[in-house]
Amino acid sequence: MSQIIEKTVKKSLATAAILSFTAFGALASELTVGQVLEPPHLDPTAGAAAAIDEIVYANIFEGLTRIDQNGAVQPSLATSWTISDDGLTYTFNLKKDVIFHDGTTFDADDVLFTFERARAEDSTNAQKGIFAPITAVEAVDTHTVNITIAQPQGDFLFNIGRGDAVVVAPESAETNVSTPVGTGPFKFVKWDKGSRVVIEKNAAYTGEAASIDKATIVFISDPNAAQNALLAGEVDGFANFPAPESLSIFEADPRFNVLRGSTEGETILSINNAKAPFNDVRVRQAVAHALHRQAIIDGAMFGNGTPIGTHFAPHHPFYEDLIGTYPRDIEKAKALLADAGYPEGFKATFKLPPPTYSRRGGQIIAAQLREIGIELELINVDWPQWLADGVKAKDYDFSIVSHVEPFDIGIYANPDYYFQYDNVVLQAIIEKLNVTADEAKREELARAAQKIITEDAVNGYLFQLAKTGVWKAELEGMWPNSPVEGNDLTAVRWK
Amino acid sequence: MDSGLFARALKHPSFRLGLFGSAGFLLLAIVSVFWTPHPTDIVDVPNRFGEFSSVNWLGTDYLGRDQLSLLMVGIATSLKVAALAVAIGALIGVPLGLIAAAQRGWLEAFILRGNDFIFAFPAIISAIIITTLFGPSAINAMVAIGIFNIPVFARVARGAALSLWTLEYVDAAKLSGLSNGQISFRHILPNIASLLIVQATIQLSLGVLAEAGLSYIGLGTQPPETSLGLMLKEAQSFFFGFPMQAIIPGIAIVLFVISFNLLGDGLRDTLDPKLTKAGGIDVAS
Amino acid sequence: MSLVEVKALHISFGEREVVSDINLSIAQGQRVGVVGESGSGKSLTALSIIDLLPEAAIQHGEITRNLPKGDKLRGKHIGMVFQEPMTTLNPLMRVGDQIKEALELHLPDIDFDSRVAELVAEVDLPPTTALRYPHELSGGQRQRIGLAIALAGEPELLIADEPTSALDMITQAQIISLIRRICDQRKMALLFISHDLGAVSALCDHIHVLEKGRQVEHGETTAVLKSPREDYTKRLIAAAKPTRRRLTTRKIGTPLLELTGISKRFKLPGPFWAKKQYLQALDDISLTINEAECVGLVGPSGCGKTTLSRIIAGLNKAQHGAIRFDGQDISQQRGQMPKAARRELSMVFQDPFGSFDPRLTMAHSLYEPLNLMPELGQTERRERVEMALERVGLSPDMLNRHPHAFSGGQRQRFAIARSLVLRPKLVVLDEPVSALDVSIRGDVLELLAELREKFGIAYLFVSHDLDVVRAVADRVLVMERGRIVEQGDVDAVFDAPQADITKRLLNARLSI
Amino acid sequence: MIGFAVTRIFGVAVTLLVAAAIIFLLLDIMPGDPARFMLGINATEDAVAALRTDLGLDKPTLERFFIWLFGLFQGDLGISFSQREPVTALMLERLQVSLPLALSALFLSTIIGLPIGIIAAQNRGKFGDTSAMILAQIGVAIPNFWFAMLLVLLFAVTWRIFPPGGFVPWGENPAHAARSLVLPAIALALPQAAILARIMRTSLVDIMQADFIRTARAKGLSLNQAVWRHGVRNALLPVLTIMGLQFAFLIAGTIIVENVFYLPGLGRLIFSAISARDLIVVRSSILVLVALVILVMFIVDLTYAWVDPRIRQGGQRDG
Repeated sequence: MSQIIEKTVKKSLATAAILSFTAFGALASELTVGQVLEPPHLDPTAGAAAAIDEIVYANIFEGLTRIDQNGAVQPSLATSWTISDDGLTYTFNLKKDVIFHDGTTFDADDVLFTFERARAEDSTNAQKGIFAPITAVEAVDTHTVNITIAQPQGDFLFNIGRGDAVVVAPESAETNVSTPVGTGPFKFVKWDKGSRVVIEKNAAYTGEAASIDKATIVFISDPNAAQNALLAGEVDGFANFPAPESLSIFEADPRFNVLRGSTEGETILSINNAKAPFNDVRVRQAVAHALHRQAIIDGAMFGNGTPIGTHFAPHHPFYEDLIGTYPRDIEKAKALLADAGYPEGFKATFKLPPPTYSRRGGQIIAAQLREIGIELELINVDWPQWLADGVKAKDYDFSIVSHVEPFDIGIYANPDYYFQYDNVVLQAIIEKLNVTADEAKREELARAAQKIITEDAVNGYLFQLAKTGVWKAELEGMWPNSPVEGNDLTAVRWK
Repeated sequence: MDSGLFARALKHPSFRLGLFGSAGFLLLAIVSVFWTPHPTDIVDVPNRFGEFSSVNWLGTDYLGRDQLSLLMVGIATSLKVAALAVAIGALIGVPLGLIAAAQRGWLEAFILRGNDFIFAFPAIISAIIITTLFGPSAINAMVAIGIFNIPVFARVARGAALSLWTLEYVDAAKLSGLSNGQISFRHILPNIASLLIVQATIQLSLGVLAEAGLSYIGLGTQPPETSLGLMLKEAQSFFFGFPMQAIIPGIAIVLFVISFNLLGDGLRDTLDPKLTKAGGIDVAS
Repeated sequence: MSLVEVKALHISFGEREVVSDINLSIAQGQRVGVVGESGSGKSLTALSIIDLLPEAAIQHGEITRNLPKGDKLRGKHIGMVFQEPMTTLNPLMRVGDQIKEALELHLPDIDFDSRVAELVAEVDLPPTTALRYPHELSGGQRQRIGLAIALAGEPELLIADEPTSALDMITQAQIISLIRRICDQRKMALLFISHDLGAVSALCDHIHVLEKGRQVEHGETTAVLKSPREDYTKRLIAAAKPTRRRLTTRKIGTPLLELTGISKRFKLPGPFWAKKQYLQALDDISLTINEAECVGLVGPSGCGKTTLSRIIAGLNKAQHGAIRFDGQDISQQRGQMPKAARRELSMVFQDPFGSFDPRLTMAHSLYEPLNLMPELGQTERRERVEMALERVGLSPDMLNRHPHAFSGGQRQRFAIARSLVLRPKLVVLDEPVSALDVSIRGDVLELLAELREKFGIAYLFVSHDLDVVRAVADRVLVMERGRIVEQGDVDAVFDAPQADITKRLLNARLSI
Repeated sequence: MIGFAVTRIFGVAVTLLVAAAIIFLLLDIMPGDPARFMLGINATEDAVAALRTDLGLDKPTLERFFIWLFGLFQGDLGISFSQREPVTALMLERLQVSLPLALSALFLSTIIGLPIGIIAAQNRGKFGDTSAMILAQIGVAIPNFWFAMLLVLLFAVTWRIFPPGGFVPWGENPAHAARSLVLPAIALALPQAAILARIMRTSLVDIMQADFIRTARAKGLSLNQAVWRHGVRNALLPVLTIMGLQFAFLIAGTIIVENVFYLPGLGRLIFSAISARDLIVVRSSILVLVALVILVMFIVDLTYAWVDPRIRQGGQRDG
């Protein structure tokens, strides 16, 4: 195995040496980035697709706050802010002399417009929940804005730093779908549908300027094509390389640099808690005992991913390590199943959305659950189908989904969510968590919530989705992690 | 097929080669239903990408499953999809062709227009439509390919039947009071059967290719089932590290298709060339 | 000195020798005929002379051509006309251009267009023909174009390989006289190949008789015809002569079949919005066939005789008119012919090879008509079939074999037997002997006459061959362009023809 | 000829109308909701409802069908659900890739396949024929995506002669655009060329037995002259029918090959639209593909009639 890789590498090295001058060097201030999915449009305030944020967030659009590499809230269009003592009113001081890419100036009116638009009855913002607590948005002067929320909220500043809350101008809001106009360090140049988006450095940017002049985001969905494009020198890197199985090749190749980081994606074996036999906690626990996380991570993701024991990102300070709760134990799992009245096991459906972690992981999990007598019928679905079956109709038994929202344990408090997990104790904890601003208190509550859902084995907790970037070795400044959906290119530069 | 044709075809070297190959693939497929060297539904991640060995003759895949066993099951799936697609095409297309030739008039015109209409929907487009409606699966790929086979068989059957309807033994049968349906069944169908068999072998090999193409773009066979096309698709991204993963199913597809093509070529060459032409046999190649 | 001299010619395909030891010579301006049945090797002999043998053929022997050296042999010195007028011309090219192509090869310095016009005129075609495509021409016209192409290089020798066999009588006669005239005018030698002794003797001074690849006999035409030495030649001559009429003792009875005002037209293809064009195949036909009567039906090709016979047999439907059979109205404007009538009426077809399903045994085919008589038991069925076989002189043990095991003559006997299984009152005979080799035609005609004598079956005998009709029919109907133009007692009509077409048909006969 | 063409055009129009109806109605029962997909897993029900109204999805099926149909006649196919842009513009953009790709593949396969078939037929049974036909046999049997991948490995990854994929619009850099299509066109064309070579050879071998070839040779033409002047044109007739059908295969092939070379073609538009349940785009794109196939068959029919006087005048082609 390693021999083959070595050979391939040697061969590629030889060609690289001959052709390197054509591949890079001359256009050092330009960058071509591969991206797996093409966004449907480019307005982050009107769609949930992560692909939109991956292009425009922090590059073209900015919000009042921004989330940095480590997931911390940083000033952005708001240079500073104060929170009233009751925790209900946020006063933001806006950055001065900022102009939108189309030349219009940025001021408090734009912030008002942005928030009113997102809160409106007919708003099509995918994260309307961010704006739901807001009761009023007022301009104090041209560069000061007050936002009032109904109850104190711990993660409000984080939330308004996300792509869904970026500031747009009334002049360009309607056309942002095709020609996004923001305040960021890059300007939109063009979008060749199906092929690529081109952005260039915004010379008028007042913050820390981008170091590359022009970036092209090329859409390559086929993992094999992605690999070829990198090897052929056609793209300079992938922030999220789609083929974990190929990473070892790129790691062995000195022309490339593999960045392994973490995302906010808790990858879980979701279980329909309201449906028999899964409404029995013993059945869910049996499932948990049957899972072999490392085999799934190795088999599906080729070792990329961190095992998790609960629905929480392991890099988060509030993370509670519960991996040991359900060690792999086939006998115990069988006993639990027998207790629950299924000594022979049962049959169930397993709906798998398109990502690799799901399709490959599904096969492995099916083999693991077969060991305790649960026969799974694998049904491959695409996302709309999954949303219709899972979220709308709750017509599924098992599924595998990576939940990429940061700090999203709150979904367990919603009995209508597709897990259909209904636990009043947890709901109370989450409610409290939502209105608590004190960090220590919040940590305590978050850890308690984690313990509850793990004890109840609501879902099978598998692993934290890794962010695996592959970049040319000459590049630096890329984000290794994805604390929010986005792909900030500001700091990327050629060495 | 009458034994005479078969015996004559056996003298054809490419037919013998094709027969040998297709019989081999068929055998592997049938055996796989009852027995494979290793089970294909286990996952043994630590043992993945195994080299050729005495335990796993063709090594193991990315989940540690035995490649030879997967190949056998894959051949069976590919063959099943292609064969059932041929069956769909033949069972609907041949009667349509026979009816068109027997009834002529508006019914024939209608069937011919219908044929042209289906031809306008390449299998991949039918597959896209069917998949969006019912989700991707080997069965839906089979139906899509089968739909495209309908006009192929209808055309061949009609073309050959038309030339037979001008023959005098058909008139004699009419004089004996046989209905058009009885004539089609007793006199026309047996006489075009060998032609249809030739067409079936050609469609079969095309079906294997079509299944591979559909599986490649995700409209065909879905894991945990496997087919030659799916194996090839899944192996693509391992190509740099483990080229054998892709080479084995690739070669299997090529040999599979060549075997059935040679079989069909040999039979066609042996058949009366005039009948062959009347059937417009190349329509589908 | 002869133009072409063939000495000890042998042609074989692999191990199989198909032409053995043929010798012939053609002198300047001489017209030589080669006669023989299918498979006698006559065409291969001709092809070897023009050097066009298939690649797989191995040729031994000597062919001396006393023709200018170095120049192109084919087209320039030897022209050739082939049998199938439907396929010998390139369907995608105007016929004038196909003539011109030959001119460009052999006479590059002349004015092609005017020469094409001259050649078209020489073969008696109107000048506009040159602009037409082959499919727009009739068989005879195409054969004339083929002749014009062969003549374009002004050859010294014309080889005509069965040029008239696929044509009707009248056209055949015209082509033969055209060839004769052109040969005379051009002082051109002719090698004429045919299975038809009549056609050969009408044209040639010298004939060679071939059988199964061997030369049986040759000599001056008149001498060979007058005093043939070999049995085979004698048989050929006998068969080519008009068949002797058999006397019948059967009384002709009351009307069995009556047709009144039968019309049928076919729609011609065309764009759907255009006015529909029709071909009137049958135009107001009325006729009667009596019990035990043999009625002949003759006419040039395309006159509608086949359509008429198929309507009578119930295979096609007429659009207008009435048919009464055995006192019953069986007009089929609505629905199928009643089964009762179908039992009384059967048909024998022209092609003995096409009239049996190659996949079924003879038994299967012979039992098939009994489908119309479901009331019969198994024994009765077998009796009927065996009796029918006996009547045509075949034995029941032949029933288990497939059609390919039998010769053309035997198959035609089977076909007749099949028509007798139902014990019909009327049998439609559609060219029952045309596809048979001349040597066995007599036997089949004899059989038909015998059956009529014994069982009083009425026949509608359709044929293009007036001599055959005269030999078997009591009464004759002459058709032209969908109408019956003349009818009456067969001798009266043929001895004193009234209609123009009857006269032309009679004149076109090529008897020896 | 004109009569022939008008009859066919009428047929084409009816076929297209039926195709439009079938495509629309079939896809209307497709499960999944574009609005829900666009808003994602955490969307609130009222946001989904608002978007549905916004997209016109709450109107009855037939009403939407007729809106779409009348739009078709005016060249206005509506606004994409997910991309919020006119569908017509979206498709025209994609056709810039798909159409040149399919056509150049058709062209390539013709200029490669036909001469090989002709030469093989002329040298029947000889070494050249046998080796050409063995190659053709393999060419027919190779899945085109697999072949495409091998091409990428050789010409893009190893030798870096052509890009491994991607596309630059024609307007920006025509040479670069053309270069991007070279490998995909070859990947599509070679298997088809193998098919064409086989058919051309069979057809010409048949035609070489025809009586009129013998007539032409008796006229004085050499075998080669007879083949080229009379044989090839006649042998092309059945090949023409196949080429028409091949276009359907090429369309199918472009959809597959677009994935290998990440080309912004119609096929990928369809897939991305399906995965967003952007039905209005899916329908229109499928209809355009079907219309292309029908159009090519129509052109083949016309060419057939142009070459063959029997059809030109008869108005009907049998079979």
